[in-house]
Amino acid sequence: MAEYFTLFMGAVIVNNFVLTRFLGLCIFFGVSKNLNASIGMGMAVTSVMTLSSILAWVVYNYILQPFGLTFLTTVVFVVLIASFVQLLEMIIKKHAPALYNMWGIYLVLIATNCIVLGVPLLNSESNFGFMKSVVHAIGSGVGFALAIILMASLREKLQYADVPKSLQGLGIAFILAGMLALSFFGFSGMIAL
Amino acid sequence: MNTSILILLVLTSLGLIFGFILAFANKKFAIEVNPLIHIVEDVLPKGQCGACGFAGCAAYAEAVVLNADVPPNLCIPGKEPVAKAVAEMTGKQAAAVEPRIAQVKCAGSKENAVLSHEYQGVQDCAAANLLFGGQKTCKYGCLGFGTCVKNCPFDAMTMSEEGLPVIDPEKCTGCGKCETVCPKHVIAMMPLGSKVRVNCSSKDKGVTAKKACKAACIGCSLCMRQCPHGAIEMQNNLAVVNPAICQEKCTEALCLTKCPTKAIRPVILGVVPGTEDKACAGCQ
Amino acid sequence: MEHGHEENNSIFKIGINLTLACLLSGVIIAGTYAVTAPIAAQEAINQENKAMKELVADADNFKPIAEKKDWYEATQGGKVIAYVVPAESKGYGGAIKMKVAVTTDGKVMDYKILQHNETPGLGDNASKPKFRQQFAGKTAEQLEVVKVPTDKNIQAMTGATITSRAVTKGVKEILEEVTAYAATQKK
Amino acid sequence: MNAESKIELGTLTVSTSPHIRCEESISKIMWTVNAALAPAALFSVYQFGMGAFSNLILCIVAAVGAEYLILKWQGKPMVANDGSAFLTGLLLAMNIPSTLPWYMPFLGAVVAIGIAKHTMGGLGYNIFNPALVGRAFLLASWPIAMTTWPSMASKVDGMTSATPLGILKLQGYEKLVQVFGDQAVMYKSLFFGTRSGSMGETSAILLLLGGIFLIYKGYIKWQVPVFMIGTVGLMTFVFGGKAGLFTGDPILNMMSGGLILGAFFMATDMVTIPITTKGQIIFAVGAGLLTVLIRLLGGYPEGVCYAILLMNCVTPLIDRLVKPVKYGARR
Amino acid sequence: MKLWDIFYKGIFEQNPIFRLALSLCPALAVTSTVMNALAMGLSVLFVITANNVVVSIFRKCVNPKVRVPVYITSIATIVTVVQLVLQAFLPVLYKELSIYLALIVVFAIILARAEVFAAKNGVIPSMFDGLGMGAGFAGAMVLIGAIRELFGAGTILGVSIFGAAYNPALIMILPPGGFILIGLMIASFNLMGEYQAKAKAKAAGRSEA
Amino acid sequence: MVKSFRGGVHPDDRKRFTAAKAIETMPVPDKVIIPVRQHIGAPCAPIVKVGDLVKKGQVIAETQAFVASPIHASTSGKVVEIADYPHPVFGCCSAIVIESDGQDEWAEGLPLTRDWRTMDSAAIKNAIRQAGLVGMGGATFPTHVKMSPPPEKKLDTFILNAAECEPYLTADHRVMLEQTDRIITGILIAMKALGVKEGYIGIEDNKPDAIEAMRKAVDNIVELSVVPLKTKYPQGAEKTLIYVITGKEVPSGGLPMDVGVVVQNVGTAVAIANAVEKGLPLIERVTTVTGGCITEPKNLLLRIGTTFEQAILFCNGLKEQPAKLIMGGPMMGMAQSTVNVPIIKGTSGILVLSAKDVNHGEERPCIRCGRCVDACPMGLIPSMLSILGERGKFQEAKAEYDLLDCVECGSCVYVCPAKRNIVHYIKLSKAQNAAMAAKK
Ligand SMILES: Cc1cc2nc3c(=O)[nH]c(=O)nc-3n(C[C@H](O)[C@H](O)[C@H](O)COP(=O)(O)O)c2cc1C
Ligand SMILES: Cc1cc2nc3c(=O)[nH]c(=O)nc-3n(C[C@H](O)[C@H](O)[C@H](O)COP(=O)(O)O)c2cc1C
Ligand SMILES: Cc1cc2nc3c(=O)[nH]c(=O)nc-3n(C[C@H](O)[C@H](O)[C@H](O)COP(=O)(O)O)c2cc1C
Ligand SMILES: Cc1cc2nc3c(=O)[nH]c(=O)nc-3n(C[C@H](O)[C@H](O)[C@H](O)CO)c2cc1C
Ligand code: SF4
Ligand code: SF4
Ligand code: SF4
Ligand code: SF4
Ligand code: FES
Repeated sequence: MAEYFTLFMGAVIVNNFVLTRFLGLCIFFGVSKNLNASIGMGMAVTSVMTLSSILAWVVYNYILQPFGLTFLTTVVFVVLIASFVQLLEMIIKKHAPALYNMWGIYLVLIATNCIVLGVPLLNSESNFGFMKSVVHAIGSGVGFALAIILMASLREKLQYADVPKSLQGLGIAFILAGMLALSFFGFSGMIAL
Repeated sequence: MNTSILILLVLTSLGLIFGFILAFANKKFAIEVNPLIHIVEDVLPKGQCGACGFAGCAAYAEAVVLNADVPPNLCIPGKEPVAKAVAEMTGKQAAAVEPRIAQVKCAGSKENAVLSHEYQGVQDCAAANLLFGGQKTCKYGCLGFGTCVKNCPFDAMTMSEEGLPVIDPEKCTGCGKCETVCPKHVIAMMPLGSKVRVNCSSKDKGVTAKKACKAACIGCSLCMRQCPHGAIEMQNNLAVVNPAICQEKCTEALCLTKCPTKAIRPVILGVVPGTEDKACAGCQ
Repeated sequence: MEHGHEENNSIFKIGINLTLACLLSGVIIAGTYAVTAPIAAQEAINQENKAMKELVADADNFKPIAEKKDWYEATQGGKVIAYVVPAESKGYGGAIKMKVAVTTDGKVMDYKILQHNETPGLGDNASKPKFRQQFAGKTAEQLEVVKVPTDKNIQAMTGATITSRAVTKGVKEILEEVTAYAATQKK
Repeated sequence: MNAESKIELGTLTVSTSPHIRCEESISKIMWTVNAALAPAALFSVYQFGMGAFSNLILCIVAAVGAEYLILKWQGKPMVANDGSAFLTGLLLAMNIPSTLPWYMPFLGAVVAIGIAKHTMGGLGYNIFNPALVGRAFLLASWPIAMTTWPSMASKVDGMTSATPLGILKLQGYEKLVQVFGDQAVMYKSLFFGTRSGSMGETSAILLLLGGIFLIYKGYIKWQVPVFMIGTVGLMTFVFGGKAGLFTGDPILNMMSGGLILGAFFMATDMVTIPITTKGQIIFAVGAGLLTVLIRLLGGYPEGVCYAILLMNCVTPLIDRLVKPVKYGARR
Repeated sequence: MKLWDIFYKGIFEQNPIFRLALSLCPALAVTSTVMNALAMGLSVLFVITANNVVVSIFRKCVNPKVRVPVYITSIATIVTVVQLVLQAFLPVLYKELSIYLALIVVFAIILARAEVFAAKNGVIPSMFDGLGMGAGFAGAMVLIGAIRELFGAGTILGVSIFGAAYNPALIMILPPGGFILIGLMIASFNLMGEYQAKAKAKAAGRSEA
Repeated sequence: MVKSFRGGVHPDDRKRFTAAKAIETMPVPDKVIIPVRQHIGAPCAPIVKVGDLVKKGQVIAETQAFVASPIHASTSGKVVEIADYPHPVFGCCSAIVIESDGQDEWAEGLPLTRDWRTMDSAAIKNAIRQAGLVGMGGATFPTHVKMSPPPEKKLDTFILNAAECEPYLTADHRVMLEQTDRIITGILIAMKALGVKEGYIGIEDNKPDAIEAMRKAVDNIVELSVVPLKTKYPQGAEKTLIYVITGKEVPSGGLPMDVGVVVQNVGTAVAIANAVEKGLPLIERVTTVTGGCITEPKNLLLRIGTTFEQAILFCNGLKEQPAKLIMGGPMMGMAQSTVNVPIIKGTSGILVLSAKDVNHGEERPCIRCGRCVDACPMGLIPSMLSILGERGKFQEAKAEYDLLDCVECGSCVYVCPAKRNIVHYIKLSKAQNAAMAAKK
């Protein structure tokens, strides 16, 4: 249990994927302009990442590894995940429009995003077992959600600030991310994975 | 060799499975979104000025695609080319966009206008207007805090040294945003082809108006009598140009010569011969 | 892109489209793999051996030990002169993975850091000779980190005590394990 | 609209109500806080000598200079003399060891003002505490220099002198007490500041006096330092002991490190903390918890700086969720 | 001339990192040294160009409904080939780039170019588009890498520049430094653009007068 | 224990200039300028023509609208002009100018004598309307409207607002000392008309003599009691006053009657007594003329239509260069652009302040110090309101930060160290929201 907890907290704060490992930055910067969108995005990423990690784990452990095809991981995972997310999007759109409006619209954006592919890849690289893969995926998703929600609240606040013109938009967002990462240094050395 | 076959097997079955699932899902869960909307939106200038009467460019794109009654020429900043493109895409009849330009109807510069008090507070025209209609004695004129300038989506306005807004005719798209934000209604839209404009909004009687501002229209009606086409009439002590007539008939702009306070001005410098350079920027 | 090509959208057509793409991909990858796989495999072995050779310069052969995963015996003329074993420890930024070379009489020869997440320029100095050399010839008892210079113990790197401790701890643990194993082999 | 008046009025000013304002102003507040910090700053010069003095000067000059140049460049109203940049410089200087080479305090102050403050629009708009960003920047850039403190010659073992918290973290409580002689001596030297540490964080008593003066002036709220220091005391008492729960030394933890400086002067920087009192209490408790978390579990011996920065990140969310009770909401 | 324009726009005007803000992850993750940045940049340059070519060749036979999966398959195949080759011939570099090499697959810039450009244009223009975008990307990577390595370690490509006396500012090779540096670089790009526009307007204004 | 509320500010009350000065009656000026709009609601239209002779108390402007009060001539004489004149609230407004004939003759039948105890509620309200009463606390809301709640609202409490929390002003204070009985009569009449059995008189504790006088007067009236209030601005704002005295809070967007309360000002109470017992219309009021620039500050009984200039001259003019001329108190009053404005029914004070009294300072960005939040009696976040107003986010201000609950008391502006024009932003936001609503 403690092991899972460490893994989870590690992924959420100490080795936050966005702030220290640099995955998912495009959507992190793209969607964090608005708090509500960020919450939706956080949820979408977490759920997609968990589901695709499960899928990927099955494929990796029952097909790729037994047959010595680990070098195919990249191709297989990416096609698997992209198709799966597309399918998911279609289903949700048709059958749960409310859910779709909440976070389904972000699915298209993350179908081919590096955090969604990166976590299953890291799982298989580290040879995580099933539970560990799931916990790691959820932790990474929550970590992403935390970072993007904080970021969005900061950016919304800066809407009312006198940010110099040349920095407005992406520039100040990067600087904010830098300061967030600097603050998250406080957690470093706390939980060693 | 073995591995090669495995590779082929794995990848092909992957493609097979997902290819068919997606194809199937596509049929089953298909929802039509009209992609035309995005294409139309791409053509619009994205000033989000609302001149079309919709809440922004995206809203107009949606309306013009989905609603047969929405004409394709509502985007004023886009001018002719956009109207044509939208008409083409939506299969609607192309109709002309009437090109227009914003004009400032006030010459109450720092030098000309008399102040009734000193204003202190939020530097915004609407805010200043809340306190007895602003610090100028003339209650019809420009307040000079540049709310219109700040709101122009196309950067077509600047504040002059004299404290009056100046419109850059090159950049002004005629969207009318400035007209809607001006609390004094000092800005009005004019068809691009009309020759002259009245550079004053004061409805006060001549004496009062003159006392409040050196450059006011004093309602003497000299210009009206001067115009051979009857394009000018007097309303509430103020000369009013009928733009349609002015645009169509006027060639020499005789009215410009007679106004004792120079309250009548060309719409764009140089449009009428002899007006190229004499006017100061602040009055234009 | 092209809209309204109804005949294009039959389930079969769509499905086969992706399948064909994957098939093509498979052919290409298989081809490449056929060429590179042997080279890569050879390269990997070379790398491994080179790494171990760096640790135990005198050895002429490295032999995997059957009952221990990733353990190797370094032999010189058929005689076991050292063991090369993997070690792991928790450092400042996460796991530090190492290969450690141990003499048959339970002394450290050297180690190599394979993977780490320590701060560049600070924690990663642990892979620099200045710090590594302190380990040579030390026994388990001597592997103690102190902050004052001494030749008996391991002096911490400035500003990176955590990494220093982690590396030392990892080496120490595996050293004890190897010593125990070596003892069984001697009998 | 006629009638010439019989009274000579001149031009009257018209504005909205109210027509009178209190005497406070930004400069007055800022300079008062500077004054409240002055005793502790002077003590650090007495304590650490020329190094401390040059740090103070460097930080302040760099901070005010950067503020001046940036305002000038942007064509904003010139307010570099309002004391806020001075304060940032002063606080930064008090947060670093006195032994740094000259360019470090200088760069730290430039980063604090230039990046933490002015990229976001200057005074009032910055999200992160500039002085702490400056310190965190220095710590991340030159961790060794930033964690090497001048020794209080007689007290701590000669070479690389560690702060009390550093000793506590790496060598344990007993060792710490042993360094000072006995517990009473330790408390006393913590309280009066005869120990090693960053320049301004050593003397608890002077910082406390300054802080209380600010509370009295109404420039900071008592809730912030009290809740923050209280949380640290409570949590370290419960979890801080090696011998099990409820065996920690809260007094040591409350008086050491930058806690008092941070709680009175940095967790109270109104620009970067929630605006409502309730929000500020949440902020203070959160900062306290994070401080303890970092001190007990983290890689650093001290956590106040990061705890406050982390809470700065959460401030907009707190402000969004915690609002004052509106009149008419209860009946 | 036109091909040059297609190529050139990727360098400044539509720089993938500074202007389009696509593929930001590698811009931070593998730019702590010039070497890594360069290797990554070249890999991407290769993948994007190759993929543009492949996509433009097959653009007529791809069904729009599975457009994205097909393009991705293509990219993934190319990346796998790169991986296999690097693994066989440059194993050290392969390890340095670690997971980000695999992640090239999902770098938005590649798919975006496939969709926006290659799917609509012939082979040659597509190739130049890929080269331009790839060069813009690689250039940006190397620029970031150079600044970070220079200030964060005092070296360029491992060669000491400032000499031993330089005390490197570690933060530059740590995450916060990377973020802040890119933020400031974006701002300078904007400032440069602004000044250029202003200069242009001024020149235009003068010529009219 | 004196009662108080959360928030508020403590400006120096500056009542010492006039607190001890008995009310002086100013002679009727040669000419009075009586605007046809002196209340909130529908404007009146003149019913006299230029050249007409009018008597004191004669109705000269009237309207049929319910939310309105008739306007009476404040002296006898000739109507010489009906034209636009400066107005202290609206800037410019049609006004009836009467040249005094020096007789100051009452219109026919005035004053009369009536026993209010025999009148029913409707008759009382009618008398109040006839007399043109409006709230004299500054809001100038027609009193008869306020006293005619819809039947479903049950009223139980009457509160006399005698807080006079604005600095400088002492008119209510003097009235309480000099016309104690008239106030009590007014309260009792109002309570009878409203059918309420409980009455409170809330007085700030910086007026101990007034508390004393009022206590003595209500000694043997069981329904009434005097409540001393802590001296704190805005103690006299209706909503805070109701909270302090009854513990109830008027719901957002609601009126005092929603919690069963009616609040009236001291001056209004006296006017009610005069209107009902004697049939006297509201043609004069007590106004404090004060401020650092006034040579001899005074409490004056003035006719409606007297200009500020005349009143100031009666106080021996100015001794210093003025920066601001204000109608009302320094916290809520309106700055005037000319001294030629007339006194209207709601003019509780004329304030002439010098530059050093009005230390505005340069406006700076909000430093989020939270002083305004602590000062706001309505529990709002004024700093956000000002920022949203500044950035043109008017709808957000209304939807998320309760813009419309602001009573514009100015406490936030008073305490703000960044000298932000919070109330101005709030007024702007309210106006823009209203304009947007009107458009829809
Ligand atoms: C940016 C940064 C990176 C750090 N990286 C490491 C590291 O890699 N390894 C480590 O042991 N400590 C690291 N530290 C921790 C500090 O240097 C810590 O104070 C030190 O390990 C303990 O202090 P000492 O070695 O001076 O006794 C880092 C600190 C910072 C600010
Ligand atoms: C449109 C409007 C309608 C009102 N209606 C009533 C009412 O029906 N009953 C009442 O007691 N007060 C009524 N009032 C008066 C208010 O309760 C209050 O006395 C007035 O707005 C001035 O209060 P203030 O000076 O505190 O702002 C009304 C006010 C306004 C503006
Ligand atoms: C901030 C504020 C302060 C006020 N202060 C007073 C005051 O001191 N005395 C007073 O009579 N009315 C004051 N008022 C007006 C009252 O809210 C209310 O309008 C009045 O007491 C109602 O009585 P009236 O209709 O007889 O004027 C104040 C209003 C506000 C919004
Ligand atoms: C009570 C108080 C505490 C302050 N604390 C800090 C601080 O910790 N760091 C800092 O850079 N500025 C501080 N300032 C100054 C000022 O608020 C700071 O420069 C702004 O954050 C810059 O926008 C403080 C000011 C006051 C009044
Ligand atoms: S034209 Fe209107 S909006 Fe523009 S400055 Fe003048 S008053 Fe303001
Ligand atoms: S000047 Fe007025 S009409 Fe012209 S573009 Fe600007 S806002 Fe639109
Ligand atoms: S003016 Fe409005 S926001 Fe300001 S304190 Fe008064 S009620 Fe609150
Ligand atoms: S009092 Fe002024 S500076 Fe302070 S929070 Fe309010 S608006 Fe901002
Ligand atoms: S999210 Fe775009 S490259 Fe990682």
